[in-house]
Amino acid sequence: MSDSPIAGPAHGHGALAEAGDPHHGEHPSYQRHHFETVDQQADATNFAMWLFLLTEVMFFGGLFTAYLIYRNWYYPAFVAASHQLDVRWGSLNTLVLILSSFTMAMGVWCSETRRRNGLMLCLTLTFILGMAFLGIKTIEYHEKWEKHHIPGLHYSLQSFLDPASDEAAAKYGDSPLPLDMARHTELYFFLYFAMTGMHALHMIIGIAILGFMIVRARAGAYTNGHVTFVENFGLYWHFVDIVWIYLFALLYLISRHQ
Amino acid sequence: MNQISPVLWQFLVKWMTNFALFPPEASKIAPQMDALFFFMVLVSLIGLTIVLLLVVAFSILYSKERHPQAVQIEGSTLLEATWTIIPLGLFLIMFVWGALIYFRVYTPPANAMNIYVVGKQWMWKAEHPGGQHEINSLHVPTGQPVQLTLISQDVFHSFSIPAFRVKREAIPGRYTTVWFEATMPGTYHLFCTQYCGTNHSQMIGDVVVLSPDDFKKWLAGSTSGDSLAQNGERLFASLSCNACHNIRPDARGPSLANVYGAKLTLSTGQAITADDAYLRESILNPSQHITQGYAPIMPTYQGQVSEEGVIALVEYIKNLNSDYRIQQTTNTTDLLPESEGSAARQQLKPQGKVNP
Amino acid sequence: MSATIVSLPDQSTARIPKTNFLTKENGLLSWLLTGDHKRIAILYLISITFFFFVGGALAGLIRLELLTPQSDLMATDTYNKVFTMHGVVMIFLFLVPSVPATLGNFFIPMMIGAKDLALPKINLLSWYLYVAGGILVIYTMAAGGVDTGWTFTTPLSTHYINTNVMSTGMAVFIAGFSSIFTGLNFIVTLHKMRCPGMTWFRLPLFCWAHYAASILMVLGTPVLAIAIVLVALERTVGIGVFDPTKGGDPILFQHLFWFYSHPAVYIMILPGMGVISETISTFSRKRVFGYTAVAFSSVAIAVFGFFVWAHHMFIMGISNYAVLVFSLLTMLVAVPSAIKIFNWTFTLYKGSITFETPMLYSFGFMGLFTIGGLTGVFLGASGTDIHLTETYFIVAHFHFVMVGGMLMAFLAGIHFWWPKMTGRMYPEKISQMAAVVTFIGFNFTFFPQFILGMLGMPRRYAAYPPEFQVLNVFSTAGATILGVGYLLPVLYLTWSLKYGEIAGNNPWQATGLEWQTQSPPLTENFTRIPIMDHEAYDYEWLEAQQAKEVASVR
Amino acid sequence: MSEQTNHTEHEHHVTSPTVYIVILFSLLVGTALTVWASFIDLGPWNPVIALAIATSKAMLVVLFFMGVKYSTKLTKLTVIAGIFIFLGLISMTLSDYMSRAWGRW
Repeated sequence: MSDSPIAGPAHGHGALAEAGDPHHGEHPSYQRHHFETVDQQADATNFAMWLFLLTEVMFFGGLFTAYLIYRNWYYPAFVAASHQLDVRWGSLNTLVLILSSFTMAMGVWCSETRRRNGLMLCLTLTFILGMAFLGIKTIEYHEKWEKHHIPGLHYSLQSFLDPASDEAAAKYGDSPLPLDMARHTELYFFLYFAMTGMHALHMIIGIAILGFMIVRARAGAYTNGHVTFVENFGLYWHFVDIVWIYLFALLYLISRHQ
Repeated sequence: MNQISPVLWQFLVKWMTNFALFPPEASKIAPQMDALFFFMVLVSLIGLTIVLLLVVAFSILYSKERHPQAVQIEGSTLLEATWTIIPLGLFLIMFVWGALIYFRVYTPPANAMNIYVVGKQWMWKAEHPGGQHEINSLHVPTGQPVQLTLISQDVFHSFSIPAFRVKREAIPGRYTTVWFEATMPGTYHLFCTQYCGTNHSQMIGDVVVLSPDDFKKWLAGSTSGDSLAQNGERLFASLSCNACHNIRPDARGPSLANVYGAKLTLSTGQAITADDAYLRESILNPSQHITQGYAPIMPTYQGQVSEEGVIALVEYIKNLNSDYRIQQTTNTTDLLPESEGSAARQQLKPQGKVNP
Repeated sequence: MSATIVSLPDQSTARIPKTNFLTKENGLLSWLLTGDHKRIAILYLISITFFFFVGGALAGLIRLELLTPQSDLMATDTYNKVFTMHGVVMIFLFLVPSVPATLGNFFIPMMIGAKDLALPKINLLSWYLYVAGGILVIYTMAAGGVDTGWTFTTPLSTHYINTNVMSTGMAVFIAGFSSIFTGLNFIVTLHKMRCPGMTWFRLPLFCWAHYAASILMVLGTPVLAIAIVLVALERTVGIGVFDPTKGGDPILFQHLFWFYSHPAVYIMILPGMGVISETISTFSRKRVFGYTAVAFSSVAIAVFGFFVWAHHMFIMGISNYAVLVFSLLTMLVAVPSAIKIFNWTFTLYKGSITFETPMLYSFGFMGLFTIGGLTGVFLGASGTDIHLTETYFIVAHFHFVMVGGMLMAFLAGIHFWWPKMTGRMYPEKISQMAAVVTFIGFNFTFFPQFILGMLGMPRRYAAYPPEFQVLNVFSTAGATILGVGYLLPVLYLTWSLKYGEIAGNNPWQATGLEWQTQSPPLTENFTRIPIMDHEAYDYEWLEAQQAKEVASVR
Repeated sequence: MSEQTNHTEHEHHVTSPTVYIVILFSLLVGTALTVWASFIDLGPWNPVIALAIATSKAMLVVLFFMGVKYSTKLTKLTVIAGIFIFLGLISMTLSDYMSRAWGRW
């Protein structure tokens, strides 16, 4: 029974691999069997990573829609609640994350130009900056914990009903909010914890993968021409940085003027 | 088939007697919506028959026996254009016609009689301005536009009267309205059509349409004490709203006489009309609805007054056409305990008249 | 009915080819850790059939309960749990993955001349996520079910239900990712893995339909994921994003939920349309009429499909002007479906039509999907939607589109590609009878529900007023016929695995690349990567090909 | 800088570190700018400026750090499609919330 492959009049142009010989020499070891060329594999995985980032954009999109609507509905509550956040920590965190984006980009460059030590340095720097970011986040979360600003766990409105008693609010000279508006600060803090929590979760996943990459990089994995893993992780890391850029602008910087 | 089994016979009789294709047209909007519905059925039938005729005809004409060698045809942009433009045209006609009916149903006329409906897990409570309270039933007169202001106390419910072709979701936290004008006296189904938990299918009732004078007899027969507005007045006093909203020159709150329907400018400079929703919101979330020139000192009453209480207060404020009533209640209920307050009020009732 | 285009090799000498993807490696691990898209498709086929019959049994319970006006077969909250699980199982575990994960996984790489999907490991992960979601749903049913309805309407699902909403939410969350990874795989494969000569307009319409459905999967599903995460957070931490007493807005959940759930219905129907393009073309021996129009209408449905979601919320108190916008866009999204139906109809013109089972199912699809689509316009026009929404009219509408459209297309596809997948032919006569039984049973079941809907019978009612009983009895009677219609294929298809005739490479003499190789195919699909030098559905090329083959044999 | 990048990488653009440093610097300036801008009372313009600066920073990261500027047309199209649908979600949802007050209900 002839399994008749469609033999065009003359088959084979350029890199068409001879049939039935899986281990033809010129294919590098990391090329998967179902790809014709390494380029095709690199393009495909890069494109797949971008599509995955689109799902992340839509995932955070739902949160941003909710934030946008409630900020318009309860603007005074959002202003008062955002004064509870410390702009200094926020700006420092943005600085840390932009630096980590830079070191990650340099890491990708080192991997492309086959610099093993450079790659090791950049990945470790990114790892440290990522941990620094999470450290600052825990400090901020801890401060919310002390002030009972964790939504749902006996959330206290005290610092909004009577701002004088709260030094963060007093600094901005906030006028006391009536009860019904002060209630909605709990909504702000829920959105704050939901968005920064989801972002922190993505950071933790990123840092875990970074650790794995550092181990593999020490064994010289990404400096032999196969850079797709580092590149794709770089895309993911830069995406997480972009989410933070918007979070910082939307959550921390609502009308900081007196 | 000389003997049909009784079960089948009873089934056929039931089927023959109350066979109906669509509910009775018992409201003014019903025939208009049915007209659009049957236009759509007609268009769909035509479209379906065209497709079926073509498929059957081609299947017969070009079956393999009759037409063994297929003729390859690329396509024709003319045909593509026709079956893009024609469906689009028909659908746009349906869109415009549907939107007209939609706006007609959800924009209540000014002269409508307002009935408040509160949806609660698994019952409907209707409250007539005259104070009549109904559970799972609604009595309405014919020939008079009736506006329903719906709200839910817990989850989404949906107030649906198929005979009137009218349906509106009762949402917790916000008034939604719908209006109709009943035309045919009779008793019709009332359903809750948004899934609301265990007894969703028990949350049904009857809408009883009466002729105008029967309706008056029913109103008179079933009054249960105070009208909604009087209830509201009592609440207005007991919650000491009149401590700020009174006619004294140094009143801390704006006077509420004739406020319903008036154009207000808020402290944020925003201009709004004071409608039912605004009155409710300013009772529950006052700090966002402070009228210009007044301090934001009004406390929220969220949790202190039930939905029915808010409805009574809103009804009271809507009927407040002079400050006379507030002035009367101001000096009677400030300090007096509840019991004496009502005694004093009895004495006041004959002179002052709060129109139901 | 006698003429047929089936051409099988001489049964006395024909054998299933020795090496194929089924026999290449055996043992449980070779199946559970496979990267081969064909094996993953078979795994999906088995698990999807299982969940189809779980959902079908629940549907049977619902129809039995509705035989009588009172709720007497089961208590009302049990009925609520049954229809909720019917919704969740059927939508998330059957309709969304069925054609893409089985037929799409199996045939897209073969149709574009590739050895496998771009990301085989992600494909296997997608199946494991599907099974994890399925197990969680089974756990939910065992642990007492959930009675929020498949729409998780807040504040009901967040504050007024104490059945296991969390485990159902997690199940849907995980099954959502399975759908995302399938969609992601298809988009990357269709862009990057086409064989030389396979331009976009030489792709079979099956691939176009899956490309459009994949865009919806990738971009729509995450919004459902975040909506469910917010519901879960609100149930655990009790925070008021959707809770009106705390200042939240339950309508925001509706927006986020329906932003996914409307594109989801296009995710379900588009792959089915892809199957129909293939079957109608093969069994009328003709290129699909207006190929580019059908291809672009798939993409148009995908793009417009994103901006119509609020037509599920017309009576929920969204603003009247938003209703205008969404109603207009709903009318626009209905037009591409009309274009497709007319193009399929005119594909039959001057064809050479035969009526094997896939063609019967395709005719069933065209009839029922036309009715389903048109009744969708009834609901898109905001005026009539006031009366018809949340009644049995809606139930009839989406069953006509999903069961009449999608399921018919799935069965058409299963019968059409069964010879290629298993190397065996299904029994023709009994399957034609099953198709007719399904069509009759379907109409008997769901047509009365249109009338019930117009009469105003609400959805999800365990007990209903007595005057609706007659139509409900018809509907239940139809449901039994439908049940039989769906059981038959399982029986004779399993029977055919052992006793079916040997199908050979191209039993239908179809033009797709998947029909030019052996069946069941090799693990790497082709001995040599094909070169596409002809248009899609090019029957002249096929005849030339066959003539050359005959010449070479002699 | 190894010259002999084999033929599979020639068309793959390698962004030079100087570009990265310039982008890093402009991002830091952007951050400083947006923090400073938030301390000035610009009334309704505050959120607009904050979002404008954030978007420009995000554009820099996407174009240079993520290399979309040098990548294939397909990647550019994907990014635009994602943003289009994301903005579609936001604008259509807001179209409902914004226009609720127009009609009576």
